[in-house]
Amino acid sequence: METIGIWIAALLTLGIFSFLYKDNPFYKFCESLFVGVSAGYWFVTTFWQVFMPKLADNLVAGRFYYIIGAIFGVMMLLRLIPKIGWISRWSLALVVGTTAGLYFTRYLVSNGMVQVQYTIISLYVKGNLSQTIGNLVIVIGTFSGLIYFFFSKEHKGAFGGLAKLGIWFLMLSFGASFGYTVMSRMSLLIGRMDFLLGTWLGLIR
Amino acid sequence: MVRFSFIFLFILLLFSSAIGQEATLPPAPSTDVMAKDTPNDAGGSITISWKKSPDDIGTVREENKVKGYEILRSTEGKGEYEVLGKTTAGSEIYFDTHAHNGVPYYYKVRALGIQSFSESLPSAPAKAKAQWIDWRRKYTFLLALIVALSIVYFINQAKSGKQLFIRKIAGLEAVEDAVGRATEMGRKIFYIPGISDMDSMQTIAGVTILGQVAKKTAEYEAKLEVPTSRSLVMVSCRETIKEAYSNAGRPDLYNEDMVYYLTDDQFGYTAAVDGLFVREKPAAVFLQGQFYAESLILAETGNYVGAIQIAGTAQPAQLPFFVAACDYTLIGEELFAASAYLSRDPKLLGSLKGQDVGKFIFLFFIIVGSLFLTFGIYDLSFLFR
Amino acid sequence: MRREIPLAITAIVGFALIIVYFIPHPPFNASKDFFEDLFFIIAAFAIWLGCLNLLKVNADKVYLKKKGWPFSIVVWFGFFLMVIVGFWEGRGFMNPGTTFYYLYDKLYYPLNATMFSILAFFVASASYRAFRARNKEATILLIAALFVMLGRVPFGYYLSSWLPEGWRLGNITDWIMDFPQTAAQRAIMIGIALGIVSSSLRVLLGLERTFASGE
Amino acid sequence: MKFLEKLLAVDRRIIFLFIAIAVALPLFFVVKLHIEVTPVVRNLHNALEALPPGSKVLVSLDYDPGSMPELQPMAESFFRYCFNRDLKVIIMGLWPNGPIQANVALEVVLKEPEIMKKNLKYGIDYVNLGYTAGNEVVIERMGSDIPVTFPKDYSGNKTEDLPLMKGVMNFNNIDFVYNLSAGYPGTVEWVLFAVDPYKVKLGAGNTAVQAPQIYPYLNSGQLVGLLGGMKGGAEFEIATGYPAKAVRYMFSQSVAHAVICLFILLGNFAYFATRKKKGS
Repeated sequence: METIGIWIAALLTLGIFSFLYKDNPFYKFCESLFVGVSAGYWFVTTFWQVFMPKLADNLVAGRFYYIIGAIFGVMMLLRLIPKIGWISRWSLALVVGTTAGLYFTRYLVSNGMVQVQYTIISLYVKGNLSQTIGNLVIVIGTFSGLIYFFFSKEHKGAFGGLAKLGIWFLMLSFGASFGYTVMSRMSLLIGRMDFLLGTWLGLIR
Repeated sequence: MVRFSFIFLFILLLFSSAIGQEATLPPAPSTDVMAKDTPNDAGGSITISWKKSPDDIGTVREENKVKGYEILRSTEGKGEYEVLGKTTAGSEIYFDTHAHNGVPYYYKVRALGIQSFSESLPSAPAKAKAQWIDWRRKYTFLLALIVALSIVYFINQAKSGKQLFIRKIAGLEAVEDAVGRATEMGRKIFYIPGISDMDSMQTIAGVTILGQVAKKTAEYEAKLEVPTSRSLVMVSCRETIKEAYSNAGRPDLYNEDMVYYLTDDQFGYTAAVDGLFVREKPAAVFLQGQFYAESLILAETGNYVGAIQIAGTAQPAQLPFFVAACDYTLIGEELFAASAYLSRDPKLLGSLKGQDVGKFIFLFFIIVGSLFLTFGIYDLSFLFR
Repeated sequence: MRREIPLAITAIVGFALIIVYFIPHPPFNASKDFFEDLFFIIAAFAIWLGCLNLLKVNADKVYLKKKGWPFSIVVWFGFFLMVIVGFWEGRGFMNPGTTFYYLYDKLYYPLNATMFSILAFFVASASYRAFRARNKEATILLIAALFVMLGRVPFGYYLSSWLPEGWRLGNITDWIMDFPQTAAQRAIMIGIALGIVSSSLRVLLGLERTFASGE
Repeated sequence: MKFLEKLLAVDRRIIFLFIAIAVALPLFFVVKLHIEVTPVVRNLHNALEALPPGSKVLVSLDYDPGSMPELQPMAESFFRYCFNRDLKVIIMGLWPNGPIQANVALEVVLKEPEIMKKNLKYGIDYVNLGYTAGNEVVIERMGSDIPVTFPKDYSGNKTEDLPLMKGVMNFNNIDFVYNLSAGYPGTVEWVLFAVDPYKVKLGAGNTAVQAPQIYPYLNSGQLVGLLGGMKGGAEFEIATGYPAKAVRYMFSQSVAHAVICLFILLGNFAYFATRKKKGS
């Protein structure tokens, strides 16, 4: 059973890779299978790990107000019927409202205020040159980067110079992201190669 | 009498030697156990604090060291105590999260040794209660209020027809060149609004920018094509282009087939667009909206066929690939600013201005706060805690 | 009505959650827990909606004999294979050793992982054919990228081990990541935070209503 | 310069072939490489070392098989470390696949002879609470009540009946949170919804794509340490003294990076050389 499974997995892997040569029916087959299998997987997982414990168990335990959740949920599904699909917007509204309400304060605090709090730092650290330079870079980088995203003033003169500095900082960070993304993609490929050459063909230990 | 004192001494000696060899003496108890309502919460919680056992401070012999603390609770000062929970050595605080509001509770802290333990004196009683205002968050409230009010204020200003200034955005200047070049070469222009649906702010911004690009293609009589990966995006793009063409006085040039739906699937869509690029060799490619991993594949192919590429997204992870492979890139918020700049939509303009107020506050405190701290004047960072 | 009720729901839920952040007292804190529970359940239904929609689209394809319709049958097959086995297995459906786990390990995992690993190939071809130091900005980007790519692997250590400790590729990469990179990311984060604050506000005030209209 | 122009126009499938070889070939060799532990990984390791045995560690696995090569070695090395140090492990996932990935990792780690000796028991030494839909709202909810957020564990046992979960009400009863993340929801959400409001101690392992965006949280101290990508995983394996999968893959990773760098340099050289010629 295990051997058959490994062969299936290997063939599917090669099927996806075949796209690199050319789009072909074998790839299309693997892709469609992927779409179906992952949808099925999500369907089953949400059933056993959300519906049963969160909805069914609560109703069985006599907390009947949870029926409201079911009602809103079913309203969501009504989108499939075009005529009364509009009613799904009620449940969508609840989802949108929850995220908007939570995001409003959380992003302001964690991505805004807390980051500013830690950017208010001393520009001179006694006896520690590298930390001094580091702190200076942090403050100037954050400041000039924000200047670049300030839209109420034309980028001219000293302000324009700061914005220019800001864009250089941004580019440096994009370069870093670039390097890290390459790293990620290569790791994934290593994983697949290890499977094909090791687990499947047994060429490497 | 003398004999008795000898026996007494003997017993004492026995004891002390036992202590020296076995070290089973319990650790010294912790002191000053205090309990009070946990502030700024919805009730149901009491904060218990204490001073560490002397055997939990500094270098104590491993055998005598405190291994942790157990917190005990009772509803009567002298009654039965139940164990609430355990915390690690070195801690001086514990939150009882199982308290009922309004019930007085007494607490004891038990310092745990290897085999034995010692208990502190009970605390004074404390009751949990709910507070109306979380005072720790007063500055957050203030800032949220300022930003929110300025957004609302500027939206109203824009609505009442006041001209709000927005700086020039570099990539947008290139739109005209790109469209002109496409007309000269007689090749197509492809506009890709990303793979997300209309619920994404980035897609909406992308579609807004499409309206302006379409105005230019109408003026120059260039050929525009928009493959989409969502049916809803297709509908919106059609409406946007139709409107742009009739505004430019060329409704005759508009044709529904300029916008078409390919597939919802990420890589399926990418493969299809890839094929279009290679076959049609467009003169210009616009990539504006929310992009994921496909950004790289699209930008690479567009570059390979020699198109001028103008990209824009607020996905930080995809920006590097756009910057490296495209001629112009709208970075992050520039995408939203561009759509506000082009559409002059009051709610977009107003929000952008309101956000600038927030940015101004942050910029001000970063510089002033850091300078104050450098010269040892005052630490302003508490304002953002 | 069709428009007002959803907008009202959004506003009530959203503002309640903002208020409870500042006012922890009942009844606000209870409203938070309740809305969050509702959110879980609706979120699960939303996932089901996506699945059912997928089935519908593919059924249409088969029914209308659209181009590539046999592949839609494959989608259906994959879906029901997982669903039938998953329901059959019961609550412990994902424990190692079950049939569902076998399908996960032999179908879902290789497909998913390979799908993303093909990007490695495209990174390679893009780095050769598309990533150009066409201007100052792109040049800075590419130089930083080269440093990080080499500095983050042991290879960078061997390339620069002749340099004094603290000035090697790895150290330079650490410095780039810790300071200029962090500073720029912070600027981006603060910008995004304000963007989210303003779009949330627009949604709650009913100014942004794309979600409540259309279709 | 004709040659360079031709070189630039090479079919991309040839480049594909190059990268396949660059990744595959090094896998055949076992090379002992020098792997330096960077400060961000060292910090995470130190924070974990400071936890006394018996501490409760919450591990949230927020990824799916797509990121397995990067994050799975991190999951394995983390579990191995916790069990060796007698830390109690509570597993959960914000992604439906997370808890399964945990089981996959546990299957590997629990079979190792040193761990076998400890005779670990489910429910006492580790639990798997499974997945709950709701993304960051799940974290938010855990701040007030973990048993309500996860009423049943992965196999359907009541959470409250598990000995390890006795007295675990919310984040106050958790000593450390470790998050393995491949995107949304993930480390950013843990910082926003657990660290800031509930002062949780958080360490994370991320895919390399994510890592740069996480650095500001390190500098601000919202995050104690970070493993970035497979290299971060390898460093953690070195730091804990158990070199495993990630270390083994490092040679391949090195060669792949070198090839990409060469491609960028070569591509730019050819591009500018041909352009200069056209210009003159």
